[in-house]
Amino acid sequence: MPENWIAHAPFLAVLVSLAATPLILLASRRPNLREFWTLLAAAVKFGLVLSLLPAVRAGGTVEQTLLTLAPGISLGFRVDAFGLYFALIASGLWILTSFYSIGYMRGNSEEKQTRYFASFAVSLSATIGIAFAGNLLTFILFYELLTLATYPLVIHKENREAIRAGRQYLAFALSAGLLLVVGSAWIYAQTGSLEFEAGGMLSGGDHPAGMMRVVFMMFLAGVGVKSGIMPLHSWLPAAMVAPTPVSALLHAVAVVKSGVFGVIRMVGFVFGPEAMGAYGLNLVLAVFAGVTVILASLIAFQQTNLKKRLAYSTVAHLSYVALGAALLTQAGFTGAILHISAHATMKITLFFCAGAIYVHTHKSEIGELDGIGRSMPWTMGAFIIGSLGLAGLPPINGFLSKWFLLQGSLDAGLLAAMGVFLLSGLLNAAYFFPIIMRAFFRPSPAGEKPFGEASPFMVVPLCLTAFLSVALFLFPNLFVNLYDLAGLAVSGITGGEGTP
Amino acid sequence: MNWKIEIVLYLLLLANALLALGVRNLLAAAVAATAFTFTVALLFLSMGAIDVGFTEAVVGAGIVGVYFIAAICQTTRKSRD
Amino acid sequence: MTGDHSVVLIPVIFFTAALLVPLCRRGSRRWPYWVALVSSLLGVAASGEALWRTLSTGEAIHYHLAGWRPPMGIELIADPLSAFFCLLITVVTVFVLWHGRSLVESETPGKAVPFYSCVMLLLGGLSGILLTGDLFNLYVFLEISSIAGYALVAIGDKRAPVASFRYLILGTIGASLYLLGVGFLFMTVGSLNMGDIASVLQTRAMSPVEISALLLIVLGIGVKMALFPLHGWLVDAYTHASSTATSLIAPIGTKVAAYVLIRALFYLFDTDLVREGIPVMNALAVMGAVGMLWGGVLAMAQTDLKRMLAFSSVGHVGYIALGIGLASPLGFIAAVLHTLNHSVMKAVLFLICGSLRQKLGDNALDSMNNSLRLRMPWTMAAFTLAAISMIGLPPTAGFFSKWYLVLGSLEQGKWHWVIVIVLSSLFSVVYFFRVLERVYLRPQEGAEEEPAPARDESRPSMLAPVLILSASLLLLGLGNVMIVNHLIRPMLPAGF
Amino acid sequence: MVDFIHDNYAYWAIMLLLVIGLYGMLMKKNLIKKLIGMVIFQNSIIILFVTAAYKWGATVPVVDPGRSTDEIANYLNPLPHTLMLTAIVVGVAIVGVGFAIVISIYRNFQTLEEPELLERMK
Repeated sequence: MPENWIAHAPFLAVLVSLAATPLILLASRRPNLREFWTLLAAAVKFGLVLSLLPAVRAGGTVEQTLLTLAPGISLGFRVDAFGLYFALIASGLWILTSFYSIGYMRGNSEEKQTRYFASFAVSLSATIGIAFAGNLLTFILFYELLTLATYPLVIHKENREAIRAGRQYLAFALSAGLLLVVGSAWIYAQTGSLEFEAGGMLSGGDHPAGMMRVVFMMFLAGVGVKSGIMPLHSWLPAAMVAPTPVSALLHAVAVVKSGVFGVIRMVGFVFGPEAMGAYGLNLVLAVFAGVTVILASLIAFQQTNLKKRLAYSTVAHLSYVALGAALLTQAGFTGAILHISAHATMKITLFFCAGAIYVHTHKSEIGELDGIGRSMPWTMGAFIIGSLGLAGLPPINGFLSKWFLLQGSLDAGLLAAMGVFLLSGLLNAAYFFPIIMRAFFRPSPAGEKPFGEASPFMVVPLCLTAFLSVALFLFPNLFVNLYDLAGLAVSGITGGEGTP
Repeated sequence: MNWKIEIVLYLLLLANALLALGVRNLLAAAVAATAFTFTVALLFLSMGAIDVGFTEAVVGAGIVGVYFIAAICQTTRKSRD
Repeated sequence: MTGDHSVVLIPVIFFTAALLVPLCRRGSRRWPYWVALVSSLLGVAASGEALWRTLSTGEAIHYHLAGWRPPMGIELIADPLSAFFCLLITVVTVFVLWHGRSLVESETPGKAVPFYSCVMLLLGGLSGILLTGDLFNLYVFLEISSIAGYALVAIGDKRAPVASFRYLILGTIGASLYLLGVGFLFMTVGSLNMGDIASVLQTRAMSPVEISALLLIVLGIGVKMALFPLHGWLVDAYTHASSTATSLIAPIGTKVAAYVLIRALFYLFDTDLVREGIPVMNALAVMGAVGMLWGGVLAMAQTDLKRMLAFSSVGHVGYIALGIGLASPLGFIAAVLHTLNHSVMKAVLFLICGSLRQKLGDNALDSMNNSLRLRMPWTMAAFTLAAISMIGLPPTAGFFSKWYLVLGSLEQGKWHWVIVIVLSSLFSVVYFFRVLERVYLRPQEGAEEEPAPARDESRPSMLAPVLILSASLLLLGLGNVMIVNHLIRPMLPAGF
Repeated sequence: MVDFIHDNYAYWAIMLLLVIGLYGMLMKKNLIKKLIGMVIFQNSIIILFVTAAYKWGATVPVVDPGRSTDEIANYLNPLPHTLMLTAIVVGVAIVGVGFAIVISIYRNFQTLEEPELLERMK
């Protein structure tokens, strides 16, 4: 029965990569089998997520309750447009990342590959869980699982630096998780429910203003760690010591995107635009996010290590999403949600490129990249697409989201936000342009022979993501109707008409 | 039965207790402690708790006294305080 | 037929076994072990049956010893609370004994007979405390279990007798204070039967004598429970006792004292009066909160795994005290649930201490490095799971007792307790990840020259109980609603 | 004045004994002295119970042909007495365990003084 399948699909989608984990662990001595399991799980997961699309596009939700977690709160999934949107991005890019990791890990003959693939699978499980979570407690459960699952990825290299970064990551993320728990407990004590509600579960009620602000700060800190909002971002560049596919995963797919996903869940579904505006909470969020955008872009400008520069650029772009949500307008939300996917495809492209360069040539400093574009034209071509998109130029999907964000700030009358977006766009161009210049217009260092492209396992995924970035601009509804889903999600949050 | 006797017994108890804790020779302390428990037994008798008094005399004073002596023989007789 | 007697059977089984163990020494070297194990299994069956019966009928089972009716005779009562605790301690004992079969012989050679005898005596005493309906009888059982406990601690390493002596002094003070409190109550109420006293105390205001009785009882039991300023005996005792003794005493000893506290504060005295008239509940909460922080801070400073876990026990006793101190249904649920969860978690952790001690020779954190993850992958996985549960991440058991505790504090608007809970959780993150980092990441010294260590897992009889208990942490977490609704809610005293 | 002493002297004395016992257990450095303190402490609690059961003018709880058995005030309450029998035995058992431990400490460290013990344990 197809209906039955769909009713169980959310749980199965979460379960499939968890179930793959023991298989991956058992196959530790046989790399081919192990990677077969990874890819199979990725494909099955994407298929399951996809199977939910028709029901959700029709404007419905798919709900599934597994068991009761605490009195009045169940371990339950509720797939709405926004959750499905995020799940589609995450599971779709997992397939590409898996292919790429295989090339990267083998090319670099990394150790502990089994642990890497296993944690990777668990992380994806947790990400889909976060996307589909129907209430705050389920959300927190997967949020903490994600923290634990990504810890082995952050400390993958096991040197002193990596361990320090891991410690910092754990300290931040677990404290944030605790704050989330406390905040949710307060909400539960106030409203007696933790179910997410489009438009906000706290809106409409009469709550003490001071308490609302404190709890909002708790939530902000809670989701702020994973989404790298400024005073809490420092683990992110530090986690750069992780191998590159991990960076791609951390920065484009799983961890940080679950962070900004959490920000929008918080703004749109927990507090609600109405209450946010009434208590002035959106301004708090806007200030934090705006400052992060500018400062992170400036810091990115000063980095000489390619991956570090990309990391700070990520910090800035995550706050685009938060700032967009803080605008509380329809266009603002649309821009924020679209930027999740836009940044995902673009930034994953850039990290794939950085990784391919590193594996192939062992170059990680920007100063070493002279003339590399002639040896690796495909890789660097993809890099150009990614960086132009991040700067917000057409015809790349970054332009689309930025357009909505700008329109949203106009609607909200927040010219400061508009200024932030424009300034950051310029800074983006300024810190990516020198890299492209070096790669294509500087001569190669004397005595270096052209070394050609990296392994196809790496080049094909990165070209695909670059292609996706362009394609999603030209046809935003391509393949999986991301644009429609975003519209549906926004109309749920603001209660208005979806597609602007 | 006579409260004057009881007061005397109580005073004796206090004196024995202080003595047992005060002397440096552990054997002397043991003797004082045994005397203490024996006084307790007398006190019980005077309060009409004959059964308790006899048990205290036999078990409390007797066996505990033996314990003390045995332990001190196995270890040392000197104490710093 | 056994139905009527299952209540009295539980302590009787254990006391009989305590006598049988020395007697059957002549049979075979293994006999004492099997006698102990079989009697614990019988204890599990009897307490399980009692629990099931009292839950299904909804009434407490009263058993009048020798047919004398209270208040003259002594009665044993199995209500959901006491039967549940009975089941808990017997189940934990079964797992600990299962794990300890070879460990007891290897760690304390030649002392297996007194060891198992003491274990049985301890269990008899503890189950007596849980089941009795008489305050003085409770004192006697308290002392019996304490004597067994002192002896068990003393059968340890070279320093164990010193730790045990300190435990003895403080434990005796605690028990004596309790007895003093009982004496005061007896002087004014004229009865020792709990139901009798409760029916008197809950109908009228308390006199100063009764208030001092209450304080003495709380103080005395506080010592046994290792409540914050009274915890001095616990750490050394846990550190120096043998691995099996620690993994037995740590999960169940302090919990039974917590039970006495719950029994006294919620059933014996008038809860409203205790909460508002005299700030006993608040004082308990404060002691619990300070203990949570203190235990956490000191646990972070330890260099020995067992000692670290002992300090963490001080902290977790604080959680239970805080739950009791909230004096609300949610607080009560949190306290009882945390008792259950913490018993299982601490059992796993201390059992793993034992397994490690067998392989490494000690529990020093310095001797742990990443070769362990290759040598004992399963044991370490269980350790990780238990640590995550101790920290309190969902969906493990530890999260949910904290969740109820946070809800309970918020319900009364007591934000300061929430802050304390958050801080103490952060402390536990620090001290557990310190260990996990060593186990998984710290390279072995001179590892380059040596070949990778081979798989050297502890034997199945030691691995299986650890794995089962740690897996049950997930089940306890996911099934917490069922436990709360079907087990703990029936325990709530009538006034709630 | 006499009345006051008359009514309360027992409790005052018992309180003093309790304090002395506690002092011995906690403050004395010698382990055997600690045990002596324990004996004093336990015994004073037992005295308290027996005192609480004592009534002026009553006799031992054995039927006396010369007194009416209907009048409760004629006889002492025997319940605390029986309880104290148990308490005495329990107390002695604990002291016995204490001595066993003390002897094994002495075998391990050749001292009974707490400061030296802590020194030698390091």
